[in-house]
Amino acid sequence: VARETAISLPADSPVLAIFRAAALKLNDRQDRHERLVKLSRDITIESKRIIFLLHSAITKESQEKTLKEADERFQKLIKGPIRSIGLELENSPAYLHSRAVTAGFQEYIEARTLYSLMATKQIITFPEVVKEFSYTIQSEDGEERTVVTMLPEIDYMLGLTDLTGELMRKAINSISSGDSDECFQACQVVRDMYTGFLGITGNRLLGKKLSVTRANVAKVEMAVYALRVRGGEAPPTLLLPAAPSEWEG
Amino acid sequence: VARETAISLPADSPVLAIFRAAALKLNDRQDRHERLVKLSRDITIESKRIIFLLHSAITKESQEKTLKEADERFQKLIKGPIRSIGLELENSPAYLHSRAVTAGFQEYIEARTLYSLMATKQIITFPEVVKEFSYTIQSEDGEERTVVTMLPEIDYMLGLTDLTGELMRKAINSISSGDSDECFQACQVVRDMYTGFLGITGNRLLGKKLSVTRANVAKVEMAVYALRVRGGEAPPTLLLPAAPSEWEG
Amino acid sequence: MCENHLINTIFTDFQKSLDGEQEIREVIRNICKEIGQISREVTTVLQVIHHNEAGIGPACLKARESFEKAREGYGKLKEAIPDTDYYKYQEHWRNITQRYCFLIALTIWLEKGILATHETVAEILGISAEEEKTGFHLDIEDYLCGLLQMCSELARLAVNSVTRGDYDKPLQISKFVMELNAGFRLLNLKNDHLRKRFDVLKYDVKKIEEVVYDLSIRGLRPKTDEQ
Amino acid sequence: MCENHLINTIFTDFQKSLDGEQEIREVIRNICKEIGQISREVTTVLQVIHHNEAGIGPACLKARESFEKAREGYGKLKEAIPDTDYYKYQEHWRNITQRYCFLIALTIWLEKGILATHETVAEILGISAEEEKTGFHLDIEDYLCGLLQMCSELARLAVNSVTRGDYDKPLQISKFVMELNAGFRLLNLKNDHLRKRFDVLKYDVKKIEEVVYDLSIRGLRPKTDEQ
Amino acid sequence: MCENHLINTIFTDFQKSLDGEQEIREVIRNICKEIGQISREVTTVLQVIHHNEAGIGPACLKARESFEKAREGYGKLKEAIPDTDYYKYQEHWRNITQRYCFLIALTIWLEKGILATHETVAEILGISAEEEKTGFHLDIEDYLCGLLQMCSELARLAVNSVTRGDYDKPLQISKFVMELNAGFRLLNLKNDHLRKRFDVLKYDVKKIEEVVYDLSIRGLRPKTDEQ
Amino acid sequence: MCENHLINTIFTDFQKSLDGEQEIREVIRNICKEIGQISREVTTVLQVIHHNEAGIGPACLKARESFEKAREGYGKLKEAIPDTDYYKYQEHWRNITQRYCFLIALTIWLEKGILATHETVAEILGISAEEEKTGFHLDIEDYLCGLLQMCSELARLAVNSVTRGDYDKPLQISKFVMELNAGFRLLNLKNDHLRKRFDVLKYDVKKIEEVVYDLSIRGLRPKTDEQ
Amino acid sequence: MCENHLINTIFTDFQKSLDGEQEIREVIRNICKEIGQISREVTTVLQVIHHNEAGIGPACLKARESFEKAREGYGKLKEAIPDTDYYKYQEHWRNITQRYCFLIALTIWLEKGILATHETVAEILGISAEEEKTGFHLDIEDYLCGLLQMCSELARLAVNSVTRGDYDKPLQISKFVMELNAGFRLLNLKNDHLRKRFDVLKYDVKKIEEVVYDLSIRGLRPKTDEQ
Amino acid sequence: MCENHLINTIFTDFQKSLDGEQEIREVIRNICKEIGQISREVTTVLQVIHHNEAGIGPACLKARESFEKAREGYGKLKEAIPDTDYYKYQEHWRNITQRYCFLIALTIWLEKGILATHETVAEILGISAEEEKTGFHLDIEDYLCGLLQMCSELARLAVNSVTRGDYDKPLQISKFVMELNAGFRLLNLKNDHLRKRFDVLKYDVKKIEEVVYDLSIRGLRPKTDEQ
Ligand SMILES: [Mn+2]
Ligand SMILES: [Mn+2]
Repeated sequence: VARETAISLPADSPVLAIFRAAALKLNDRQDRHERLVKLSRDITIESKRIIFLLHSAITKESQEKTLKEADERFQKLIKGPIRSIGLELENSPAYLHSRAVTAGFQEYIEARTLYSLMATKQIITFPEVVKEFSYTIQSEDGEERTVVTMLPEIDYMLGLTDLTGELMRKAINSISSGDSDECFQACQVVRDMYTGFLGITGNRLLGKKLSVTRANVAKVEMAVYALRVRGGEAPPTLLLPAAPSEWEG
Repeated sequence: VARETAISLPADSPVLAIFRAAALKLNDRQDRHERLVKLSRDITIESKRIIFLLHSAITKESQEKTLKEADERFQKLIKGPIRSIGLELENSPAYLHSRAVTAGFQEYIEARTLYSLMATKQIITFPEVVKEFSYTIQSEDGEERTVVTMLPEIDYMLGLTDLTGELMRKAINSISSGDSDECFQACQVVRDMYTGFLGITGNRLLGKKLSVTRANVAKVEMAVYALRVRGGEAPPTLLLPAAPSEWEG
Repeated sequence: MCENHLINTIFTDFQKSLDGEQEIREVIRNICKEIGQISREVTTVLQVIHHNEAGIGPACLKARESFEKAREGYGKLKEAIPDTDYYKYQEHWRNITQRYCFLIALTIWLEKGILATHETVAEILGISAEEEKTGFHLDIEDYLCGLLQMCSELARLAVNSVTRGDYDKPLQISKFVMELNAGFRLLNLKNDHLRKRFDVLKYDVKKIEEVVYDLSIRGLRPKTDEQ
Repeated sequence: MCENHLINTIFTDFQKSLDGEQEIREVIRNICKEIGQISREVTTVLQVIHHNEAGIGPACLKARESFEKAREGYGKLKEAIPDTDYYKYQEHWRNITQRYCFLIALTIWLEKGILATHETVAEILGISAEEEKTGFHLDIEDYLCGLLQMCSELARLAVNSVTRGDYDKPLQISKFVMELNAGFRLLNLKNDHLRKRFDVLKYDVKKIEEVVYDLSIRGLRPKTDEQ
Repeated sequence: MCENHLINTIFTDFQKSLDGEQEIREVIRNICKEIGQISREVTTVLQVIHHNEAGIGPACLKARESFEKAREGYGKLKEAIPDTDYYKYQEHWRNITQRYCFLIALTIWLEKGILATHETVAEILGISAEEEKTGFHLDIEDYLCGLLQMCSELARLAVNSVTRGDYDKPLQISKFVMELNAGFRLLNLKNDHLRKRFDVLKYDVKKIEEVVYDLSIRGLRPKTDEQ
Repeated sequence: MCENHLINTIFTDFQKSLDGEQEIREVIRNICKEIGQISREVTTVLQVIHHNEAGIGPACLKARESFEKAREGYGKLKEAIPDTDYYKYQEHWRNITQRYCFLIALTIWLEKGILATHETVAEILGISAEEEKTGFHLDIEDYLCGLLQMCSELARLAVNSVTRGDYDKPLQISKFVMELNAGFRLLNLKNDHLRKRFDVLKYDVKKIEEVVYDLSIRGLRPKTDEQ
Repeated sequence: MCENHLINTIFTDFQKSLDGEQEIREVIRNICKEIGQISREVTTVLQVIHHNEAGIGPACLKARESFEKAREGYGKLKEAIPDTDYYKYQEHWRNITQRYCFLIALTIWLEKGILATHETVAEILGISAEEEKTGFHLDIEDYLCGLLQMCSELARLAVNSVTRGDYDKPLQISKFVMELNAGFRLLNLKNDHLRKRFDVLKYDVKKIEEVVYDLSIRGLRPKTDEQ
Repeated sequence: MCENHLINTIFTDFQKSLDGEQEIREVIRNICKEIGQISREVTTVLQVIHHNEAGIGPACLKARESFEKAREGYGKLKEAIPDTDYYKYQEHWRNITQRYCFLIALTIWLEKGILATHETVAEILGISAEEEKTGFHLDIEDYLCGLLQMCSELARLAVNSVTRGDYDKPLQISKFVMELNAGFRLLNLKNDHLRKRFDVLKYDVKKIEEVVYDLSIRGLRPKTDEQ
């Protein structure tokens, strides 16, 4: 019967029409998903590089230069791939494809918040980031419309958990470059964020990352501890040449 | 000391020069890797679609049309992303990036061998596929050179293991469309491939897939068994209208 | 509790939105429990088709009544979920919705012998068939999954019809499922749930073909107008 | 054994190439065993630097002799591996090569107080420093990993030098490692082995700084020309 | 050894309770070994039903004897476990108890063609069917799991009966399992294990329906009064 | 819907018991959500001890208030659960209870520098410390797990106290944790979870010893009466 | 290099024993590679039984020749391994030996339709069936695992025999596997691997029963003397 | 129950050997429980070395007494296990034996400041140090693992000695562990577990070097004859 049915199926069969329509929709989805994955990868790799850039500065002067460069590169991301994501999803439900873009968003947030801490000593908030993701688009017919790239709040928070790792690195780096103030500050921010995460309930993903955050807190606390133990031994007034024998006991 | 050292580092420090050179190399690698991953994804998705296309034909006529379309789409892949991979790796060791492209190659082989079995009743061999991956490139200065996209043999074999799954699907489909010959043929090919895989030693990846292949053999054998058991009950001469009572016992 | 005010704000704001989400999920869960219960009842009601020809008509009627009730549930669901968040919460109702697609498509086939379109099913559930940027709708993948479930049930029905002495239905089923099979072959499926479900279709088709074959060799196959 | 000739050929051909690969791996494994043993000897020889200042010179000489022998091993490796397949088999010698980079860079620093370049290390091992389409070479990542291992060893040396009463070396080490640290910060690293190794560098730097600090507050820090 | 008296007490007390628990577990394990062995014997005895019609009666008798022995084991178990701790140790006997429910229900069906109730099974094992009063009881989930195992065995029996030329039993089995199936469909299952087991029932039902189909289409189906 | 009356009864009865269990679980889940939330607040409140000496007293007061609220929650829990079913539902509150043991023991140590006994903790939570009488109790394993969590927190506190310039607290912590460590060494642990947690204690002890060492070697260690 | 003589001796002695063990393992690995290769050839040769009746006899002959070669390999293995160290190295040949048990048992069944005993298989491999006397022996667990693998292959053969139009063989297989099944049911298995393998047997049995059923219901079952 | 006599024999024989093995394991488990308990006691006794110099001597005496008792346990173990089966059951006592090697080596170092040889440790446990003759022996790997555990404990002791004001012991420990370290560096380790343990040694060495450094830079290092 099968073959007969197949042969007898008219090209304009309503059943086939239904499936042809479905095929179009499914293909659209897949194609869109692929394009979004690629955009997300672009964002990820560039964000990672910005993070390295932000760690590379040792002196105050080089830091200013670095911050300027980082800012320019963020702007390129915002006007480039992040904008493309917004356009791609202008007529499609954003959450349908959130898995395609989450990695890129998270890494972006990690870089962006690290930058904001270095530039302004404050963590840029979720609404502030969202504001940066809003675009005015000029249509071909000259009309303007607003397109927003939707950033899920959970991606922002997941990016923040990774930030604690970068802050830990920054803190330890700053010890060895002798900048103990920066180290203490970073330590307190990491602690505060850990306290914040401790209070959060109802999200599995964040729960998983809590132990990593705890490890980062421990590392940064050990770093400031070392700073303090050294300092404890040597009150400033004693920072004079002295024979080791005087330090006994 | 650290800060002093940093400040005192001259811009033309030989140490920094070494690292600047290293940074360039590492970035090149990463960028290339990203481009290759994207090409690989393109190949994967299109190959999957070609496989679906190859399953879609029910009648002999539609099959011919389908094969023609599949062939055209393979040519597009060969002239498009696969060629781009070759160019991308023209001056770089291919195996360095083999992990970036293996998924695409495997899926391509799965599609390509399925096609060759349908079109020529033969599996296209590794050397034949390799031959298709050779390009003559015209430089800007008019000179011609040959570029080859290197396909690891293991990717070819891994593609083949997945082929058994598609053949199993094909076999079961062909039963229900009443084409028992095709089903028997597919069964024997799957069996022969299973026998082939059984004899292979010394590769972990293939070993892992052996149990999947075994499952595919079992499914296809159950299908031809069903065909036979039905046939056994009804010798052709008895294919006449008859009351059910005559079939008792 | 933490002295850095800004960080404090970030976390309390996030907790608020988590709490909001949690609440929505609670609401969804309750509605889903309700419409899930209804779907289970319909499933049980429709079991009769395997043993009792005469029961089919009444069963369809009962099913239709239940769909009305489900429609109300979907109405509540539609209200409970922010317009942009359909896919954020989809997992909650995905299985249930697939089952409704199955049940509705089966009922309609039993009633009229035709395929319920995506639009028809959506309409019965009182929701949109279109996927737009925002809004509650009937996802096309769920619709297709429902059709595949229906095919399995029809394969079983073909077997049981013969047991009941009804040699007619298997042929109708065969024709219908083969059309669907041809349709599904037009799709490009990823390696996901739908794909796995689709792989089962082959076996359903095979089973139905075997039943038709069994009828043919015994001359029990009714003459139809087409042949 | 299988009657389909073509399929038979496909598999026997593949088995042949697998066997060939297996043979190459066996050869590689044997060479690696040998150069691995040598590298372990050098490591042991160089341990003396932590306890005995006078032993450093002779240890470097001994190390140099061993590098000669290793160079022969790398020569055999280069021959054994088809030109295109460097990265196919890289895992076999990766760790060992990183260790050689570490040992060579350490020896050269001990001898002359300078950084051994990628080219220098490659030359001592008798292989190319350039990654081209084909050919055996010293991978840049392995070179960098070796440098990071050296930094850890130098941090340990800074500690042990003080124990030995040598207050000079920690400052040299500090200056050298800080330069390397500044260099590494120029790199964009993926989340891989090199990145993890790099994260350790911070702690090495910190340790060295602590030693220098300890010397400073006790006035044990020798005056250098620069200051 | 620890000088703080308070801490000492806390920990030695805890060690005592640990030791006590360990002992109970040892006792349970020994009893379970024993009744597990008996259950295995019954399973083997009942295998005969698939190949030998005449052996069914004697097999049931033997099974009944073994149930007596199992009852003694359950008596010991009941004694060994404090009333409040049923759920603490449940995992030890859960699988075995499910198997007994299966074996008892199968035996009773073979003997009389009826369903063994929860109470009946509990009584045969000499334990309570109610949770409330005493701690030790026959968990209803275990009882239902046993019924599902029985359905699988009956599906197999339907197949083997036909092989033996007994075309009657498949119809009895069909009727019985369909009723159970309808019962299970009334449940709104959350429970993981029971749910999975229930999903298997669908396959058993399908298998049985196909056996009945095979008999029907070949006119081998015995006339029953109902039809 | 199922025509067999007996089967109908069995399954509707079971559904009732399922529903009952489901209800209890729902109640438990809600209470646990509530006391879990409180425990999280206490955890957050107590974070202040790591960077602000002056905040410790007030934090303990706040914690005490929260324990009062938790006690109410445990009261409800105790009521909700039948005496025989403690171990059936234990998983729901296990983690939370361990955390309370940790928080209470930490608070009491901060307040008075002594170990909170099993009875004290149980009393604060308003439940029995004995298993025997009533079903609901404070499992001793949970209590011990809480103590181990406290040791980790104290190790962290030892580090941070030094950072704050408090060289006294590390010595108190050292003495206290060493005593607990000696206690734990008396145990012959089988239990997986507790065992793993105990292995962590070794690291905590080592960390604390190193802090005390750092103070000793730098002459920062306050003179105590004992020495 | 290490100046302490005693320590030097300890470690160089140990290195010698490590090297010795390494050598033995190398020898074992080489022998296993060889007999593994032979076993794979036999496996491939015996695949013919599934699609070519006429090929069975010659395949058995070829297999027998290969067993001779394997016997030599096992002879070398026996020599290479000290009597006390069988279990130290067992993992190396365990899988291969199980496969030989499978292949030998299958060959003997194909040749004569009987079960190859533990002794027979051991004899063909030229090793002892007893553990006691000499260290090297055919572990009974490996033998049983081989039998279970054979049952799976026979289930497959039952299916393929029918495809080839041979309705006789499934009945032989059925009788043989049912007997083995009864044997396995006598065991009280603790062992994980054997247990899991045994669970597969249930599926094999079911499959074979269904093949016999398919033949029976269609009147394709040959008349045997017994029936 | 199984009618085929041959098969019956095979399986009942196997069940016997299974039971025999089970019994041996039970015996081993009981002995291991006992000697495990003793080893735990010794561990606790020796903890005193970290806090109380004067307690070291008495602790060693107590430890010696316990080793006598352990020796009896090992005597029973030796008897329980057939000569050929040492490696079959090794996993049962492996961890415990490593711990004894640790404890014995630590005790001897505390008593006399020398390394306990493989033979000495074996003798104290009353077993052979040689594998060849009798099956049961002290595996050299276990001995080495024990030494590595001792090194970790000594690193901890170095830290705690300083805290106690004993600036002598760290230097002794340093000398001893450095020698052992040099010994371990002679090894070409393949073995996974030993390798991992050896990697820990590097950290222990570093820790000890840092303690000596801390003493040196503060002029707290006692003058020794060698320097
Ligand atoms: Mn990061
Ligand atoms: Mn595929």
